[in-house]
Amino acid sequence: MSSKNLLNTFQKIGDENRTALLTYTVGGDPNADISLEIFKSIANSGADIIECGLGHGANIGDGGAIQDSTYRALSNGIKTDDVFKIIKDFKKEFEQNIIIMTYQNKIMSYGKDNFIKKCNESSVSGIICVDWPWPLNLDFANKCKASDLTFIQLLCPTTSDDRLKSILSDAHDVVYYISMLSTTGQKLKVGSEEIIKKFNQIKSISPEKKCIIGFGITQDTISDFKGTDACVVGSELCRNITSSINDGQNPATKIGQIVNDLKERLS
Amino acid sequence: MSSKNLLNTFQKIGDENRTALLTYTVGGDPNADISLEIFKSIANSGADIIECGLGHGANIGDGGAIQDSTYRALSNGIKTDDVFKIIKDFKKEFEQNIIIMTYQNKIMSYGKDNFIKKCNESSVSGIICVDWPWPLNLDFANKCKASDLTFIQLLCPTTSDDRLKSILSDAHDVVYYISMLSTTGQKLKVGSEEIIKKFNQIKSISPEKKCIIGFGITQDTISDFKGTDACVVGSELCRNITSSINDGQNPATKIGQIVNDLKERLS
Amino acid sequence: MMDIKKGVPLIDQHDENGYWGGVFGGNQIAESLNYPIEQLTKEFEILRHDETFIKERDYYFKNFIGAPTPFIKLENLTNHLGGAQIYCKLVSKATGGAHKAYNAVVHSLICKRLGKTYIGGDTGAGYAGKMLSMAAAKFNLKCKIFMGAKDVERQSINVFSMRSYGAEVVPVHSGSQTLVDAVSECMRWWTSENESSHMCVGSTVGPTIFVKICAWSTAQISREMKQQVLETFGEIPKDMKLINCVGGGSSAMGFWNEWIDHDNVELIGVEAGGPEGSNKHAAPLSNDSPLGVLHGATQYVIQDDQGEIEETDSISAGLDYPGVSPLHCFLKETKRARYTSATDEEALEAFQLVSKNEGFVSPSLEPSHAFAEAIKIAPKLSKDTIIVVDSCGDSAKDSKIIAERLGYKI
Amino acid sequence: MMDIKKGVPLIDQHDENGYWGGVFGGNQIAESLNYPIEQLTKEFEILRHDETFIKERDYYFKNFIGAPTPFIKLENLTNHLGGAQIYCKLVSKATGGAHKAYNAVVHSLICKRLGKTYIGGDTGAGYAGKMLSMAAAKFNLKCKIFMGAKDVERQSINVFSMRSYGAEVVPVHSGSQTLVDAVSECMRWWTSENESSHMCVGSTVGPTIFVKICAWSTAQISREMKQQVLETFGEIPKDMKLINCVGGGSSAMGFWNEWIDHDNVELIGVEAGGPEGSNKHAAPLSNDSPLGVLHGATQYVIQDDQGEIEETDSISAGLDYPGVSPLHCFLKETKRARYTSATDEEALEAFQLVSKNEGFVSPSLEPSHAFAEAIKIAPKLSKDTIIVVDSCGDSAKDSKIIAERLGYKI
Ligand SMILES: Cc1ncc(COP(=O)(O)O)c(C=O)c1O
Ligand SMILES: Cc1ncc(COP(=O)(O)O)c(C=O)c1O
Repeated sequence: MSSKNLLNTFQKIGDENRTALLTYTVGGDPNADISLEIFKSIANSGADIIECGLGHGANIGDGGAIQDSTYRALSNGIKTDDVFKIIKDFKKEFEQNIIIMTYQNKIMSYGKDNFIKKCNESSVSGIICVDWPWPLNLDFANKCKASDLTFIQLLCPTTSDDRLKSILSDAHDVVYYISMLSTTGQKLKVGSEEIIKKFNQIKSISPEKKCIIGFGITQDTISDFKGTDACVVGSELCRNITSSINDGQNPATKIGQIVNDLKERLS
Repeated sequence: MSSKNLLNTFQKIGDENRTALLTYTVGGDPNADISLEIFKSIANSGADIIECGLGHGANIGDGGAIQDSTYRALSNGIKTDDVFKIIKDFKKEFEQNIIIMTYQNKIMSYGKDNFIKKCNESSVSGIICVDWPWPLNLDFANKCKASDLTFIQLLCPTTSDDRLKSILSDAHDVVYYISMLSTTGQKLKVGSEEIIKKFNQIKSISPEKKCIIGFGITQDTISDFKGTDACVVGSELCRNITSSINDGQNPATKIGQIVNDLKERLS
Repeated sequence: MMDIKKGVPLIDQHDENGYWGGVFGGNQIAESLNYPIEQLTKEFEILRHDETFIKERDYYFKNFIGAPTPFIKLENLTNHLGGAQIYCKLVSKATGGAHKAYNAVVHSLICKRLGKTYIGGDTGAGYAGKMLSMAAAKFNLKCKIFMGAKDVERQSINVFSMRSYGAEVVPVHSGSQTLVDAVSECMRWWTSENESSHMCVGSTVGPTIFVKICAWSTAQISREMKQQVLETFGEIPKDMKLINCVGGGSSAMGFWNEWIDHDNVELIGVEAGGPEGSNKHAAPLSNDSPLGVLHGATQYVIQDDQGEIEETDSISAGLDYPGVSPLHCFLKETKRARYTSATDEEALEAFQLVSKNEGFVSPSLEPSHAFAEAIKIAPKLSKDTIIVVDSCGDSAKDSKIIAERLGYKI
Repeated sequence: MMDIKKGVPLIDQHDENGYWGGVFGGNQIAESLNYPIEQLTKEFEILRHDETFIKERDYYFKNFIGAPTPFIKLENLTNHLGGAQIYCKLVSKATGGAHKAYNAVVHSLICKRLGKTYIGGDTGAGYAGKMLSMAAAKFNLKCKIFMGAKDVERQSINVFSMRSYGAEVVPVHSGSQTLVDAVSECMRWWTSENESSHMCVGSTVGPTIFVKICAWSTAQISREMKQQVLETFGEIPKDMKLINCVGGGSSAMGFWNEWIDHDNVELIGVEAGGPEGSNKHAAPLSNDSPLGVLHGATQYVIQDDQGEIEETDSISAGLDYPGVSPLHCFLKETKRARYTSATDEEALEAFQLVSKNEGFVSPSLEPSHAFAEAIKIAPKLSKDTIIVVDSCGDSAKDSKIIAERLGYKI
């Protein structure tokens, strides 16, 4: 699963005039088996690309919903290797690209090189690291590139024009636009026009790069983003995993239904 | 009951080669009726002179036993006039001299002249005021004298020789020697020889004045004071009033027995 | 007519028997206390003119108590109220959190000079006791603190401090179980123990010498403030009002001492009005209570027709005292100061207004009474009027009480 | 080899990416925080060289916080221990009762300069939060404080203060419910609100600029102390040891700042060793914890093999933090300071010994750790050695905890 492959996927979706649907759930939530089942259900329900959270307890970017998922996975003893194993098992049966979303300390404590190696072994396509901003991440990003992994740079509404250009010039094939100033899982507090405006700015600078839009997107708002490259839904899924567990139901079923619905709304 | 009369009493006892026995209980403790009964019982049991406390809640000279008596009387609504009435009723039947022991604020709030007048009407012989030291008390003492009331000056172990002489020179016929530095009702913490030494000093300066010794004297120690002019037992009686009440018994009976015993031990 | 003499320290304006105006104060004590009081009186007269002693005092005031405490303008409160300019003397910054530290240090130093090894004192809010135990620990004195059982309960944070400084805290269960009973019990203790022990009265009450020592000690407040006023305004403002709460009156005396001779400086004392609608005010001056003798001194005192001290009730333990300093009686009678009161509710509101507007000032419930008066009068006054409030205590000790009353969950 | 440069402020010895020694610190933050951090970094560079700003800072340090705090000799403790001379910088006398006031004032002033009306901050012991709400009330800022739910419980007196200053206190229920979670939550809040709001990090932790501002603010402690040392000894003592507790490390940095270049001054940091026998030390430096990224900065941090922060346990909420300032990591690595730890029990014993011997010093549990180290080493040292302990917090906030542990009835 080379970085080439991730770009290809995006390009194929672009060629189909579709907006890629990405999901975010936490790897190992609530445990390895069900988490794998959830990923499968997501894949079967039509998600194009799957973000898999490698959660960190002392994260500073997650809202309540994703924190709950993270704490659930961690307190059930999920380790970094477990998450890689889930991904590996998933990839045995499914084509969808996997992007790991994590925090720097998870990578550091695993060892940077080791982490990249393991990503390769598990057929991971890309890495998002929330607390490793440009340009501090360049060394690691280069290492990723050398190992055929896409390191996905983050952009946000207050990224200055200069910075935007520099980041884009250093970025790999795919970038991620954080739709608003917030942690994950908050209500979308800016209008979608504004988000799309910034998306267009990014595209005008780097037309060849694919841009994922994330943060605050739910069943209610996803249709606004038709026509962009890709968008992610995360907290809404995590919230539903929590409620399914609380109701004694299999979260995979519910998540599958929601992803189906998201897919429909986006097409 | 003129001040003459108090001196006469002392002189008569002196002539009999006896040490006068004085008692102290709080007027109105626990109520007017029983208090009167107690005074009668004391008189019947052979006390020579009776000190009647006109208690004050914010006193600064009483130990726990007398404080209890005071609070009991006060919380049962005993007023200054009630105490005068008890004394008056007592004097209708008994010869024993009554000395009021009180605090300055009781006298001030009653009105000084009024207080003296009432003492006269109730046949009180003398006044001890704990917190009205010489020479601040001289005006009032003179008023007492003019009304034939003995104002009893207090002396104590740390009264300097000069002060002792001055006080004695201003004193009426009777003075009171506080045996030790303490509030009422503490254990005698100085040897009786020491007390008697000071008593003798007082007598050598003013042989004509009668000197009451008080504070810390109980059934156990009273016999040490044979040969002095007079001694007072207070807290031990108050303590027994409390215990009798707690045991549901008539305190007058118990107090009578103790006074009997004290009388015996002193003779 | 009673008169204040100019140019003579107020504490020295008593007659040979210790009475200010011939009436207030004195030494109405048991004979057993006559000697130690005479001894203390003599010693203090020597020490207050002894340069070494003054240096020592100043050393501890500066290095331990942290003098001078700040003098600051309360801009937000001034703007909020519109009217007089409101300033604050932040005495609560004195080590331990209140003005009681000055008296405690001086008494401890005296105790050592007297060659005594034990010191005892009364406390209401617990500040006097906290500071005394604090100083006692420093000066290697054994220490005993008498405190009404009700106050032990409601001012437990200060009790904690006393215990941690190694003092013995004696809860007093008699009477109303508040300050008045604590003082009585402390005096009883001293009556027995005065040969080896020294007594510190926690406010400007008690026999004359205690009134004098205490006022002499807290006078540090106005001594340093006068300089700060001059630094701030370049001169003494034409129209200045000094507002202070009055329990026993030590804080107010210290705050006013240097200003007595300045007739353009109005002195306003605020007593505890107690709960709204209750009659148990702890406000003998503003309610014209009769003269009486309490704790050895003649003063206005809240009492019934039998001369029995009446129970008072105040949200602020430090003001919950039925008597008041002879010095304040004298200032009232000579009309040099005016006295008023604030209710529990007004004090609580003042606490909130001041806290929310002026973070650094966090008055305990006692000075909140003074702020209540400032808040009442400031809006009606001109911008040229300077109000200075003595914030003489820190609110930490009252956190439980205030939180309960205001429904904060803590 | 990492080296400290002489003549350059420690806070400026980082590289262009914000790393001290090329390793510690940095800005490992979400992209959403990049802009406000750049803005803050620029603004602070201007302000720290702006005379008006410095004057304003000094005005508030002096008149509100009450600088300078006393520098005193602990005669009794010195005599009791026999050995080194023990001195104490009584920082607990800063308004509010701890060194956290300096950082809070500076951040509030910066917040106003940035034109922001809202300020938020984290707190552990509650002092950082108390001081920030205090300053916010003064400077008319809305204020939100994040505090672990466990700390809200155990430091309720400080919570009371925050509420009374009008701050919103947000209990954080995630993770260990202590400081580490409060900081995380505060950073999350700021991520969302940084356009209108300013964030104050309560210690020398977080992204580089916060480390710098905080250390720059608490540096007041050593600036004024250097003068006091010179006044006291006439020169800088040949053999001086400065002992300070280290949680995040803001107090120690402030206490040491002016002394970094004086090689004859030994710097000793004391971390929280936790309950005797427990492994939950909050002592990343003295226990050689691995490097990690926490709250945006690279530092030694207590973590498991998965990079998950491990729960710590300390009787002192203020030291109960799994990470530590990049500055202290740098000082450790360059061997300029040495780090050790004291257990809960040792801290409690130190608290008692200091309180009973030296009333005026009433250290909270955090500085009690520093005193524990002083007590350990002083007896073995010569009379020519000067130990100075920073008593950076007042015990009032800990009364409940200490009383329970020592069995005082309060
Ligand atoms: C802070 C504070 N203010 C005022 C008082 C009242 O005492 P005084 O009137 O003597 O200042 C007290 C007494 O405890 C107190 O603690
Ligand atoms: C009194 C006190 N000391 C020390 C600390 C620890 O923080 P730092 O190491 O940043 O000084 C705290 C933190 O709350 C504190 O309140």
